[in-house]
Amino acid sequence: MADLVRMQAIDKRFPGVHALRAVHFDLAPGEVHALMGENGAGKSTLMKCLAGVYQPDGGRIEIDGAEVDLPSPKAAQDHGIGIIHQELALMKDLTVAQNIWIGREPRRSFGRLDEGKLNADTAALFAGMNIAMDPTTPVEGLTIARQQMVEIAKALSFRSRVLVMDEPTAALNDAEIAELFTIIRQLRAEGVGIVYISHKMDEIRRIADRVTVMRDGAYVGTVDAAGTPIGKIIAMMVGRELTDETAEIPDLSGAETALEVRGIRRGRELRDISFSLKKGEILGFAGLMGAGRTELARAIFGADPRDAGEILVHGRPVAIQRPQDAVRAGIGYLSEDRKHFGLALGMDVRANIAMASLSRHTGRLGQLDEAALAAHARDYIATLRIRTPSDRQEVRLLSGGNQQKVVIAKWLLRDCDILIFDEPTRGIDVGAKAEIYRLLQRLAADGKAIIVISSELPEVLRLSHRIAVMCEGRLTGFLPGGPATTQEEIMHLATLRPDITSEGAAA
Amino acid sequence: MSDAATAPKPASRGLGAQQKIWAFASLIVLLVFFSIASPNFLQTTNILAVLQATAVNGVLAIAVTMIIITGGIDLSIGTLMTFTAVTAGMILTNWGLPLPLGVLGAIGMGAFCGLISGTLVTRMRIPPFIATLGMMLILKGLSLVVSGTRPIYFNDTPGYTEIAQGSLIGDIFPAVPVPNGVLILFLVALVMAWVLNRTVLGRYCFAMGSNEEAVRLSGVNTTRWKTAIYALGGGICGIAGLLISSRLNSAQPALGLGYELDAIAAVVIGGTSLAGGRGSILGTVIGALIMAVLLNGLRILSVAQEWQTVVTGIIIIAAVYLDMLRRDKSAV
Amino acid sequence: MSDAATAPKPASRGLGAQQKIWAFASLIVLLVFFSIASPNFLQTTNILAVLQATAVNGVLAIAVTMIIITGGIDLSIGTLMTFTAVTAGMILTNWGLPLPLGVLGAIGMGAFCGLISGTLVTRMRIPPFIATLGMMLILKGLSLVVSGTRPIYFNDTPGYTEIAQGSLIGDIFPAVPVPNGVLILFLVALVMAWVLNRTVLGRYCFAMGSNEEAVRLSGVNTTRWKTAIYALGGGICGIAGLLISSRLNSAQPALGLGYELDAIAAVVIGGTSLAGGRGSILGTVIGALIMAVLLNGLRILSVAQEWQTVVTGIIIIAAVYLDMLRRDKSAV
Amino acid sequence: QDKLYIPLISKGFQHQFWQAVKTGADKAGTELGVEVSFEGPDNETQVDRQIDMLAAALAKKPAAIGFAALDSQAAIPLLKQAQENKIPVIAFDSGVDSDIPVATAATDNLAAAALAADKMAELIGGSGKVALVVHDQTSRTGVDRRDGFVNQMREKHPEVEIVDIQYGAGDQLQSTEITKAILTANPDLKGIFGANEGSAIGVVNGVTELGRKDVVIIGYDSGAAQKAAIKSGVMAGAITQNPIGIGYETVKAAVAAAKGEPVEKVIDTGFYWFDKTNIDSPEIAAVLYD
Ligand SMILES: Nc1ncnc2c1ncn2[C@@H]1O[C@H](COP(=O)(O)OP(=O)(O)OP(=O)(O)O)[C@@H](O)[C@H]1O
Ligand SMILES: Nc1ncnc2c1ncn2[C@@H]1O[C@H](COP(=O)(O)OP(=O)(O)OP(=O)(O)O)[C@@H](O)[C@H]1O
Ligand SMILES: O[C@@H]1[C@H](O)[C@H](O)CO[C@H]1O
Ligand SMILES: [Mg+2]
Ligand SMILES: [Mg+2]
Repeated sequence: MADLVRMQAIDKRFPGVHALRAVHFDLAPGEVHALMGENGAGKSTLMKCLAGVYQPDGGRIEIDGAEVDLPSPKAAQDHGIGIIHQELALMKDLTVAQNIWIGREPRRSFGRLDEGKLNADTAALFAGMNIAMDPTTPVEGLTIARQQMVEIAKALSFRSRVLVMDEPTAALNDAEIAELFTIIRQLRAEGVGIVYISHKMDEIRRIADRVTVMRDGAYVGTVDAAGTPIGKIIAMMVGRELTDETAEIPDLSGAETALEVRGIRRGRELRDISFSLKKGEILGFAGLMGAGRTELARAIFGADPRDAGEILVHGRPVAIQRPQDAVRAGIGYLSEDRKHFGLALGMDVRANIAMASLSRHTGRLGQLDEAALAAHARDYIATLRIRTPSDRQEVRLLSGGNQQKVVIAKWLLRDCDILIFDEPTRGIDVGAKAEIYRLLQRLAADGKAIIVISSELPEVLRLSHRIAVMCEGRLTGFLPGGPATTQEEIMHLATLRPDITSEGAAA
Repeated sequence: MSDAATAPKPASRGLGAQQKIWAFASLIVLLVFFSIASPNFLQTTNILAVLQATAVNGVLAIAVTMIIITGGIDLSIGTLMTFTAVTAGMILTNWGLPLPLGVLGAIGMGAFCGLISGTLVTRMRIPPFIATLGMMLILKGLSLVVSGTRPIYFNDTPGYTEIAQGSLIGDIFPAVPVPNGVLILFLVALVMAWVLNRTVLGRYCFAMGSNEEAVRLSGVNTTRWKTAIYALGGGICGIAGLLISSRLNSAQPALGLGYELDAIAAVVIGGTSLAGGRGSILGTVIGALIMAVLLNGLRILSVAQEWQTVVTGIIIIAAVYLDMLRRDKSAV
Repeated sequence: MSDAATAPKPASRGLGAQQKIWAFASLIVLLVFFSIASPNFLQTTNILAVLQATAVNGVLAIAVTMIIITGGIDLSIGTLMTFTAVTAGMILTNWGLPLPLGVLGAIGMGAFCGLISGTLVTRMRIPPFIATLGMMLILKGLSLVVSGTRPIYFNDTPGYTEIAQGSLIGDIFPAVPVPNGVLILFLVALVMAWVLNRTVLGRYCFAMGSNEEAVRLSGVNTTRWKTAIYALGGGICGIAGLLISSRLNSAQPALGLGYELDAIAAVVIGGTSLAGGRGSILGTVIGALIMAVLLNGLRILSVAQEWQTVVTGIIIIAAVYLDMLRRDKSAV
Repeated sequence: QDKLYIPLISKGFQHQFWQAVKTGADKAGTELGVEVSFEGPDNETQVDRQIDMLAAALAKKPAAIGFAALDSQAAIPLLKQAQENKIPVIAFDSGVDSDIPVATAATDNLAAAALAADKMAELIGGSGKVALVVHDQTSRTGVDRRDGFVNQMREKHPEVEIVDIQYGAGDQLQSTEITKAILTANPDLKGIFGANEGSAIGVVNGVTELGRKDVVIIGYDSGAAQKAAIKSGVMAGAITQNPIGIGYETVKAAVAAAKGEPVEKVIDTGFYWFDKTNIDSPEIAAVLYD
């Protein structure tokens, strides 16, 4: 049987970057083919060539054995190729349903829209995916995770024969991932060919049939997913073996308190949250989507207003109204949405790394110490292995994972005492992830107080000295970090909704 | 139609609705204030004069509303209006052709020039501000060239002044001699509100204003649609050209510059965002009414002209500020 | 300073540099064309006249360049220029205070009005287009109010005309009597280029234009910085006000409207993006020169006024198109 | 409360010329005990804005109305409305092509510009190149002054060549740059006519900035700068209208018409040539403004 898709010797150059060097890739009907590689390996670029977004500089693309030309996304769609892009591409002012059917909305005569059918079709689509979402909600108000679900629904709605998923689960929690996998298996059974890109190694075992690995824009090899040890795949990706270390939990009984949060409240999103954080401690925040962890972080950081609540840094109350107050008090916040809240995409790597620290490199007349900024940028490019041609490259031209590293570098340079990392490894490859874990541990060892919000339970367990769990805007409990705690314990607290009796007692 | 009734409203309109109410509140405040301040304000003739004064700016503002919702701008609407008026003048007065051809010619020329602006913006990727700034100058010059720098009068086309000044409604109900110009404004508003909220074209306006790249990646030919939207805007400028020249019984070739800012101000007062992605025709009409009421009221109160300018500036800012106040602080 | 010499150029300028070269190419083409077309074009006096004609628009364009780089706009620059000129007139002529106070007063008033615009934009979250459109009207009215709708002459302050018309350079090198107005333009350009490329204020301009929320979440007081940028722009408008009133030996209260579009056109021709995040002062100066050369050349060739307008429109579009052509297709 | 109310809708507002008209109107208002208001669009292209102003003025139920039409035909429906409501209309500054106005107080711009042409020919010695800097390409006053000057030259002074006519919107700065360009292109130019105050000042500035002393400048209207230029000899002379008189006579006629008294159909407010020699004479000084 002919391959559904066959990409041969695909070449693609960008100014200053040879992103793809003679890459091969093929996809059979009814298989899930994982595409793996470090950040910047060229996975997204390869798939954009298949989706008609980029035109390859060399090589050929065959569909059902016939060579095709894909000059536009539309052309790719016409060949039955659908893609979920790594970066969300939604229209925030439109509703969920309007987003899903953009360009294909049900019409009546004179170009009139059939809004009723549009919403009904969407409701049906969501029902099939087991998602509870109102088709008429504006996308603007949705969290990233829910936006990701909309993207997935949109891709499914095409009923494509080839479905490319570029890190679809980066923003999803375990339950949602399980839901997605059910859908993928169903599609596979229907004969759809699925390209699956992810940095989560465990997912490969669970869903992939074959794995193709890329490194530095080149094809490394294709292996059978079931028969190949994960360690081997990782070695193919990074070109070396990685050793996995687990967290050692330091004794913090004598450490002084760095951050204390008392009674933070805002509407229904944050309900009376108090906790404290010691110097040298890594406090993990676990919870389901919508639990309010991001909201809490933003409220502490002064990015959003609070209804009530006190924040003490090193025992002294600080009035945090705006982010600059927080930063002045020594708190840094790395947002979960780097594109909107973390980066000035049109500026270069150096400027982005320096963004939070300019005041420290400014002379009497306001002139900047460029030499120092350049030196810092090059340091972090080296230590975090940011894949970029130079510190002058515009950040928007970096791969997603490398962009994330730039944001991390920004906060490392600022050198805050208290750091809040919201999904710090979202979109980051295994090698880099391990580096970031080590980095966080080193920072903690240096006496920084760290909060890590993560939707990946293994990550929370692996990193945290202590775990806080939230559910629906409440802090439902703390668990010790390390191997003693299980995922089930966390899930129990994460779903611990206030029961009728306690509500009644409070009243 | 049952589905229209059962279908939940699109979000873009949901938001728009609130904004409209706020602009509407500003309008009511102004109306009440002027009615109390001057007994002359609330006369039928004056109300009709205000409506008549709204017509041209209102139609222009509607033309640019759609374009602004796509995230663009059109600075050429004022001089394009003039150019279409001159076109009608050429067709009717200089060539002596019948009235309907003049009407079609003005609208067609407007659409054609809009098509050029649209092409500059989409295919040649010139930022809308610059493409239409250039068109503004080109059309200003061409109006003078074509007309020989002289007004063209429509004395030989007696029906021409009826376009804006006659009153079909008044013919039927003599008590409310609403001029046709006002009728046309409301018709254009109705049709365009329908286009914006119920048709594919309208949907793409909002979508492109929200995230054009995402729309393109969804396989929509954004180039073609956006060009069409500029052409449609141009066609509506043609209607404004007919209105103003009918009102003045002449195509005044030097007029037009500055009208674009008034129209854009009306659009923004009406709650449409210059960043694109949200807006409404009803809001725009209310915005245009606010500006006309304000100017008329200040004149009726005999406020000194230099102070009229100051007050207008303050009210424009205040109206938009009111709108901001009620918006969610975190909304961008 | 060694670090300035060794530091590689920031990317915003890296891109900017190329753009400048393109705008520069357009300028050269125009210069060559007019030199061939008219033997009178390339005389020292005419070159000085062109430079002199660039001064006011150039300074205004520099004022708004920074603001545009933050992603904003300032439509009030023209009438603010007038208001600062009137302020200088009040101080010097009506109150009879010494020249330096007039200069400081004009610049201070400019900065103060810019501060108000900035506050409207930042603290009151009014879109810059509307906030400064309102300010444009308010300042236009206030200029008339304050001056009593009459020009204020500087006959009692003999040094005043020297500000723009004298020639410090000519005093030293009589062969090149470059007027002070031109000197001031280049000084303002130099200082502002330094501010934009070498200081923290400039860095925040680009950063806020690129992603303001990200800058805010980096702990930067964006409200304060942005307000400061509008105030700085206003102060530079004050310099423009001094230049124009020195050249006319009077503050003309009715002038100013329309100057903002010329200035913005110069900025965009010079390669600064209205979307914010990229731009350069050198580009702006070249843009202003292009416009002055173009107008001067067309006038010397006695091109009919209406065609001058058409040609200006075409050149504005063409200059920006050239710039687009070389840009990466995928760039936004 | 019973004071008669008389609005004047003019062609402009910010120009000193119009401010002088306003001064005359206010003066008459005070003397005759009537309430006067004065309003006009920003520039002379805004025909429809003027119509809106006229509409608002009519809504105030005035006793009579003064009107300087930007385009006389465009205003006819509203003028008819005034007639129906028995509101007398006095045309000022330029006429209205209609018999509705009961009186017209205006300057004959064609004749005035022809006088400027005669003076120019005389001052340059009957032959040579001259140019015009005009304030507006389309407005009645701009067109009349241009045509009056050009036609008179053609008919009476064929030796004088008009090499260039450019338009500077009455903006001093623009007119300055235009003048410099004209002089650059025509180094042997003998004279320039500036067709209104702003244009004339621009011409003076341009000639001064180029350091030329040999160019004959003829201006139009007055104003402090123009008067100074004439006194210092930079400007040879200028035509002035009688703006204060126009304003005064308009209000006076309006009051009379409102009271049903007879008014003269045509009130010629005249125009005058003034130069160094007569600028301080009482007749001239009375029609000049600062
Ligand atoms: N438009 C572009 N211009 C310049 N360089 C680009 C462009 N797009 C991608 N690149 C570069 O090409 C390389 C491959 O990027 P790509 O996005 O394909 O990586 P990826 O494998 O998807 O990484 P990640 O896992 O981080 O998403 C990177 O070095 C990136 O910086
Ligand atoms: N089903 C939903 N529909 C609409 N809005 C929701 C929904 N779930 C959550 N939200 C919004 O998101 C807010 C907090 O969600 P958020 O996802 O930021 O929390 P989180 O715990 O940080 O989760 P995440 O894992 O996504 O970071 C909620 O208070 C609510 O406003
Ligand atoms: O003379 C005046 C003024 O100069 C004005 O600029 C135009 O109208 C004329 O009548
Ligand atoms: Mg990728
Ligand atoms: Mg979150």
